[in-house]
Amino acid sequence: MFETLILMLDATMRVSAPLILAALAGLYAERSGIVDIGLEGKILGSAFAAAAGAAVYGSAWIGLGFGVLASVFLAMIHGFACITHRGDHIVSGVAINTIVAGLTVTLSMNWFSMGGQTPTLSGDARFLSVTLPFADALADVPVIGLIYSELLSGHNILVYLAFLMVPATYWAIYKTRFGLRLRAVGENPHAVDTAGISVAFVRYRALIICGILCGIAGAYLSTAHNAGFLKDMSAGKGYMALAALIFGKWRPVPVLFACLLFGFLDALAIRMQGVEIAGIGEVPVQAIEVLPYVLTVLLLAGFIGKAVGPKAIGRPYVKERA
Amino acid sequence: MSQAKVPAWVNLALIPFLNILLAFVVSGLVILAIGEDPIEAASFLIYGAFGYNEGIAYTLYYATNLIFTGLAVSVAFKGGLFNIGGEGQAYIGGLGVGLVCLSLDHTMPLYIIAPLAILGAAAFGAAWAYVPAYLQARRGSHIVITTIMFNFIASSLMVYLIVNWLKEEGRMAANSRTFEESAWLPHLSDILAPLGIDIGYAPLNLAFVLALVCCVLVWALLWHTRWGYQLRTLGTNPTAAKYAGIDTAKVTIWAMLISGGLAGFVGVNEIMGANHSLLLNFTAGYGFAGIAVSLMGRNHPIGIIMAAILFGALYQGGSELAFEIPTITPEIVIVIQGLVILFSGALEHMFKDRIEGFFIRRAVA
Amino acid sequence: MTTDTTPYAIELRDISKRFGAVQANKDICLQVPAGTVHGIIGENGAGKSTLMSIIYGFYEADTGYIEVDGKRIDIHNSQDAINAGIGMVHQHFMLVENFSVLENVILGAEGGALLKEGVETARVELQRLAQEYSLDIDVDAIVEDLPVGLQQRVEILKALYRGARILILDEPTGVLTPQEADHLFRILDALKEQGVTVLLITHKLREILASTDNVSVMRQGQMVAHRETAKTSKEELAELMVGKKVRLTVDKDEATPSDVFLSAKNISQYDKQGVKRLKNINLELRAGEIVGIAGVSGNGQSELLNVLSGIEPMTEGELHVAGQVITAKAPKDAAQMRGLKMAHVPEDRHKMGLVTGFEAYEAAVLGYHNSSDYNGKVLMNRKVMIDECNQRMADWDVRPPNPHLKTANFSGGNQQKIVIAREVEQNPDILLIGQPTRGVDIGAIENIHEQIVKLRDSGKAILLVSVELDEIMALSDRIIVMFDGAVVGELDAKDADERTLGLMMANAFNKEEQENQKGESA
Amino acid sequence: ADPAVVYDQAGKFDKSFNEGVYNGVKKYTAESKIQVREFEPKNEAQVEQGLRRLATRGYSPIVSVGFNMTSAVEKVAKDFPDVKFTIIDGVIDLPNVQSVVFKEHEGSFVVGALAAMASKTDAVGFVGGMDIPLIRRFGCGYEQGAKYVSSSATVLQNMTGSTGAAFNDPTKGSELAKSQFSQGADVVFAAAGGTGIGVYQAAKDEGKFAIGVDSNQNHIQPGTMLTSMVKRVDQAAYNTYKDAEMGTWKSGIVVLGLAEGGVDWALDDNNASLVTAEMKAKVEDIRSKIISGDIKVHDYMSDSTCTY
Ligand SMILES: Nc1ncnc2c1ncn2[C@@H]1O[C@H](COP(=O)(O)OP(=O)(O)OP(=O)(O)O)[C@@H](O)[C@H]1O
Ligand SMILES: Nc1ncnc2c1ncn2[C@@H]1O[C@H](COP(=O)(O)OP(=O)(O)OP(=O)(O)O)[C@@H](O)[C@H]1O
Ligand SMILES: [Mg+2]
Ligand SMILES: [Mg+2]
Repeated sequence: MFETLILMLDATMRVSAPLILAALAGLYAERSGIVDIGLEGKILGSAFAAAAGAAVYGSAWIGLGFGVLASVFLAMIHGFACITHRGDHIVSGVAINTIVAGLTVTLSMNWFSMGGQTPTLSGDARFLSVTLPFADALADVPVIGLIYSELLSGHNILVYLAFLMVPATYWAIYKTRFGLRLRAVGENPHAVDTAGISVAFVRYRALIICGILCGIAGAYLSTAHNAGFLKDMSAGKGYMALAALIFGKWRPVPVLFACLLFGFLDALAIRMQGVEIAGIGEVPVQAIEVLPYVLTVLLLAGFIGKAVGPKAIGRPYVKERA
Repeated sequence: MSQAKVPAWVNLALIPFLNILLAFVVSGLVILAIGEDPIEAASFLIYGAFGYNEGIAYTLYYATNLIFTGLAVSVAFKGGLFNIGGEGQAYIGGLGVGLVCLSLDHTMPLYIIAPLAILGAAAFGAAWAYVPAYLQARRGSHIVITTIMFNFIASSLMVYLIVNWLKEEGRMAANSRTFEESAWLPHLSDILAPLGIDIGYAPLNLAFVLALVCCVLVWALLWHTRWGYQLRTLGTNPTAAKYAGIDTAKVTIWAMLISGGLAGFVGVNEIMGANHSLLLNFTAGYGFAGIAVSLMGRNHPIGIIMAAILFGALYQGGSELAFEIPTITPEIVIVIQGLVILFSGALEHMFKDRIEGFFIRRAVA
Repeated sequence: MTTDTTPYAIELRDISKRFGAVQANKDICLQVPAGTVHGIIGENGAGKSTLMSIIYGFYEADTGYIEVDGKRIDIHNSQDAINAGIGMVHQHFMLVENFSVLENVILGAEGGALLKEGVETARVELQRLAQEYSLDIDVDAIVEDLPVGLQQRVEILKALYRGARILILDEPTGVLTPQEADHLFRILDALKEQGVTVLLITHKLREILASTDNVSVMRQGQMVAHRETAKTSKEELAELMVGKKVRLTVDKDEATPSDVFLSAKNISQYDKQGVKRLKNINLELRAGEIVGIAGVSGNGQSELLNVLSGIEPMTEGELHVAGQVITAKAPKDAAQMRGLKMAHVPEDRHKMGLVTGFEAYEAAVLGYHNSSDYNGKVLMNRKVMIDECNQRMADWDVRPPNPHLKTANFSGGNQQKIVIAREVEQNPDILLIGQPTRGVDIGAIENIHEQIVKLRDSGKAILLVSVELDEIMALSDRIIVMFDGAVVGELDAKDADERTLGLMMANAFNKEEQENQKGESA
Repeated sequence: ADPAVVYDQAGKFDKSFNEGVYNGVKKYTAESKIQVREFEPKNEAQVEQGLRRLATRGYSPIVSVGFNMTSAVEKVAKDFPDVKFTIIDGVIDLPNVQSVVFKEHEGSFVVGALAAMASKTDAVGFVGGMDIPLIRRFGCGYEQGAKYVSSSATVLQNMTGSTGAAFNDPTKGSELAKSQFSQGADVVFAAAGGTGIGVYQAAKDEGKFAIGVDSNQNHIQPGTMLTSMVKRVDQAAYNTYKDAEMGTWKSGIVVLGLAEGGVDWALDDNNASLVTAEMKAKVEDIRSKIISGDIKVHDYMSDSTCTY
């Protein structure tokens, strides 16, 4: 039983890593006042760029670089629309998601002629799992050994990076000058502007960080968790990340737990397949699949506590009415 | 101030035109980037969409779905609600149609089934919009997120229902049995053939007429009824709506019910008109495309019809194009759609400010 | 005045600024000697805030330039202004509400990439400033928990912390009681002694006369006059502002109140956060009288209007109107209240009274859109609506008289006329009217005041909310003062004077009596 | 008339089922120098439209790949009685349609037996694609084979999903495989189209064995691919074109099993080192017993159960 739990938690880590990265990405954007439902598109775009880069250059790191570049580029489009041209954040996000969904397939068909996939990556073109020191040696120690060698060890570097980003984000948001300005700009951009700080610049920087994190999330999907790009492979992760962000009330640590919860439900869904539960019988897989979505709706309905976002979120910053 | 001095045609024609133009130019660049000739591609596309009767009929068939979802988005939008849930509402609307057809096709004639199926589509689509609407109206949940969630939930629910309950015994593919012909919405080919118009096998059907009727009804509803007045007040100034004694929660909920019902009509076209069986994923992104249609159509039924035909043409011409030039995939249509949303939605101020500024300066000077 | 050899602390040269079609500032020149307090007055919309925001770098001027201490400087953004020693306290505070005072002060002047060091130095510096200018404040308090007076203090501290030598205050006393305002002016005096130059915008001519050295007048985007304060008068300034002689009083006869049209019993209201916004309000409104509600804005006046008009439900209490009893359990919405012949001119016409995207004829039926006058069986009757709108525009002299013009494109005063006409023409028994002349020029003010008095004389009951004490005193027959959501005093208009009202508005009047009341209720 | 092919939505490069057909197409083109018109629909609606377009333009024979196309082919074939259609994995009773089906249970039995022989844990796994009778037929045959070799063997079975997407979801495939490994399985057979890629990857990453499907997939992860259950869809496509060219194309149902060479297991350089001579001999023995009828493999689709 304990072992099963550990293995499920292990799967939870794998599955929630991209969620964590994307949710933190969203945290930077939304704390700065930019609604970002384009997380999905950025993940997908990066997944494609990373896989393509890795396939062509045979290096996962180069792939990651391409992924991040693609994602930052998309974030800049979002910024151009929402910051520079005061566009509607949601419309811009929907546009980016739509464009990327079509463009990734179009380009990969054209570049690789593999039905919208990229070639299967292997060797250096993929991020492989890292065995932590002494993992094998400790494997037989009861409890701790299992936790260390099975749960903590044996993930790829991007998973560790994802988890590391949580304290890093906490620090950046609450302990640095940039963080103070970021939070302020999401609450009251006028205050920031009159304090002599460029609202647009803060927001653009927030979006760049958002792009970088989404880029890593996408690269993780195609070059670490999987071995290549597939059409629509982000499969709603961007939206789930957004839900986790709201769930975690725009704060890094609660966001982490929300992502872990969603990841766990995912792992659970796989485990629960075909399992009979006493008294209920076989639970349809779909019922478990929809759990995160239903949970999110319940949360939004205020049953789990009101989630109040940054005050200025979603509103274009307008100084002069033309 | 600004609108007063800017001629109407600038906002209604010039700016939308420039936005689309830009979307097409960028799409052309994408086609160029994958090594094909954008001009040649455009000519295949236009020929495929408008070059022959069957092509036109296919275009209108796709446009039918887009009119429904475009109207759905715009009714909600007029009330200040961004309904991204058209996809799920259409999907569940199709369930309503499917259930009516499956349960009545053996016993009832078309003229009974058709109205019931239309009602079923509206009722199911509306029901699916109801929960997000209720949560928005009464508990302040953000409708964008809830409708997205409901799209996912709809998709899982439909898989569960079709696979476990509605799938025909022994059939591999996940769809219901084919309906009896009494539950087939007549194709326009049957109606047009006696007039000497041959539209081939295009599944253009009476749902197209329903779509046009919906346009008229929505137009009257929004601009000529009390309810429309209330909806528009709510959409432009919610505080004023409360001041005016408008029950904003009720208007919000009704707006979403109507929106969901309209989206549900996609099911009439697809399930009863084209496929004659209930199947997975028949919505194929029409719900999302409706956003582009409604943005481009400026949330007005006339605009929506034109935008829907444009997008229908992209679907039809795009599939023709993909057939003729296999390196260009039908996904290019999705790219164009996204670009239209970007340029005429998110970047609407890019041209607008400059052009209006130009006209204002001219007027002031 | 300073001689030509000493440069001015700040000098503006031909500043112009246009927002779309609105010329907010036109060829403005201004010279402010160092170490003086310089007043700027002008009607609403005259362009005062715009001008100050240009000095502070919030807007960039279309043409013209600025000199500080005799040197021409380019101000493209607020940082440039701050570097030039300019600080500004905005008309609408620029504070991050859920930040602490300290965080607000250091924002933009953090003193390093990490917050830690900056916070410590700021703490020390703030202590010094607080002592020097008696600006005491708990630096760890969250701003939204502070009363407006203290929030303003945070704004001043922000400017001083950045070493401002030129301090701009845009209508700083609008939210203060007369007593709080006095404190502010003492602070300004202290600053002036330290050599700080102050630019003060206010609508209150009394304040100008009391505390400035020079005063400049703006009208319709232009600087129309400069005066030495010692050599001018209230009357002259008022005339300069409006461009014509102004009657500062309203003619009206003694009121003859009769039947009670509206009575509120113990009304309380909690907002969404659970904060009690209205506290046990009792009031009566009789036919043929105007009851004025005085108070610093934000003390429950808006909530009271909203509750009485049915926009927001009350949480406790009873309301008797037209023989009906309205309670929290049996609420009536705004439409139902209209049905009881109650009309409401809201405080904020843009936010509430109008739908700026609608054409005028549509906006002219807002709230009455369900009336059978405007509706057929299914569809609305546009022709009726347009004809009626045409008629009213003629009667009320709305310019331009075009029912198809978008509401947004009328000027403030004309928008206000559309709203007031709509409500008054319904011939209500009760009229709730909030800030009737906010943003309206003097000519229109006279007209609106006349209409209100006329309505009273025809036996209607009127509840007037205004932050302009002058307006309250001029129009009301009876004055009720609100503080912190409660009614803290009531007096006959004849007995009212500015000092008494001011003390009441700060809840400083009859403290002892208050204590007694608290003792009883406990 | 020119020949054509319509792949299913997984696309012709799924490294599995569609790619098998594509190999047959390539072989035919290479031999006959006749180009085959290819079409890859993107959604349900385009299948029928694409078939019609091909038929209207006179292409024949038209090979349609996958059970998903059954209803579309049926409709179009009715409207174009002169065009020859071949459907793979589906059955349509029309005079101008040839239906090619395979005895997947036989091939699966063989690889199931091999899996049980290779397993050290006496537990093997099966990852199916979409949960349909056809895929259950694979699973059932596999289970019988494993149990034939070791009656105590545990056979874990999972399906990826209930929609067409289940054939193209490597992420889930990989998670399912990992889940089975953690439950003790050390050989996993994926009958899941593109989803299999994730399964093979997971096996590679964890040092376990995987078994491919449809095409010979041994080359995908050499060293950990125990074998592949090949289903000669390439042959089916090739034969259709060849027969049509020769005029010997016939409508009706063609059933291909072990005996006909329609299904088999794959042994090549990539997995030679994994299969000992002993294992090979035993597998060959089982294979011939099935062909001779000594071993009767239960077909799930005959009664929708896996009782044998
Ligand atoms: N950001 C803006 N965009 C467009 N127009 C503006 C903007 N700010 C001010 N205006 C317009 O410029 C004019 C001057 O406004 P401003 O706020 O400077 O007036 P003010 O003298 O400060 O008035 P008040 O006494 O009401 O504060 C007004 O007509 C106003 O509508
Ligand atoms: N929010 C707004 N949106 C668009 N235009 C506006 C807005 N506010 C003001 N305007 C425009 O700015 C112009 C000046 O408005 P403002 O309210 O300052 O007028 P005003 O000069 O004070 O006139 P009045 O004497 O009638 O009050 C108006 O003509 C109006 O069209
Ligand atoms: Mg001002
Ligand atoms: Mg004005």
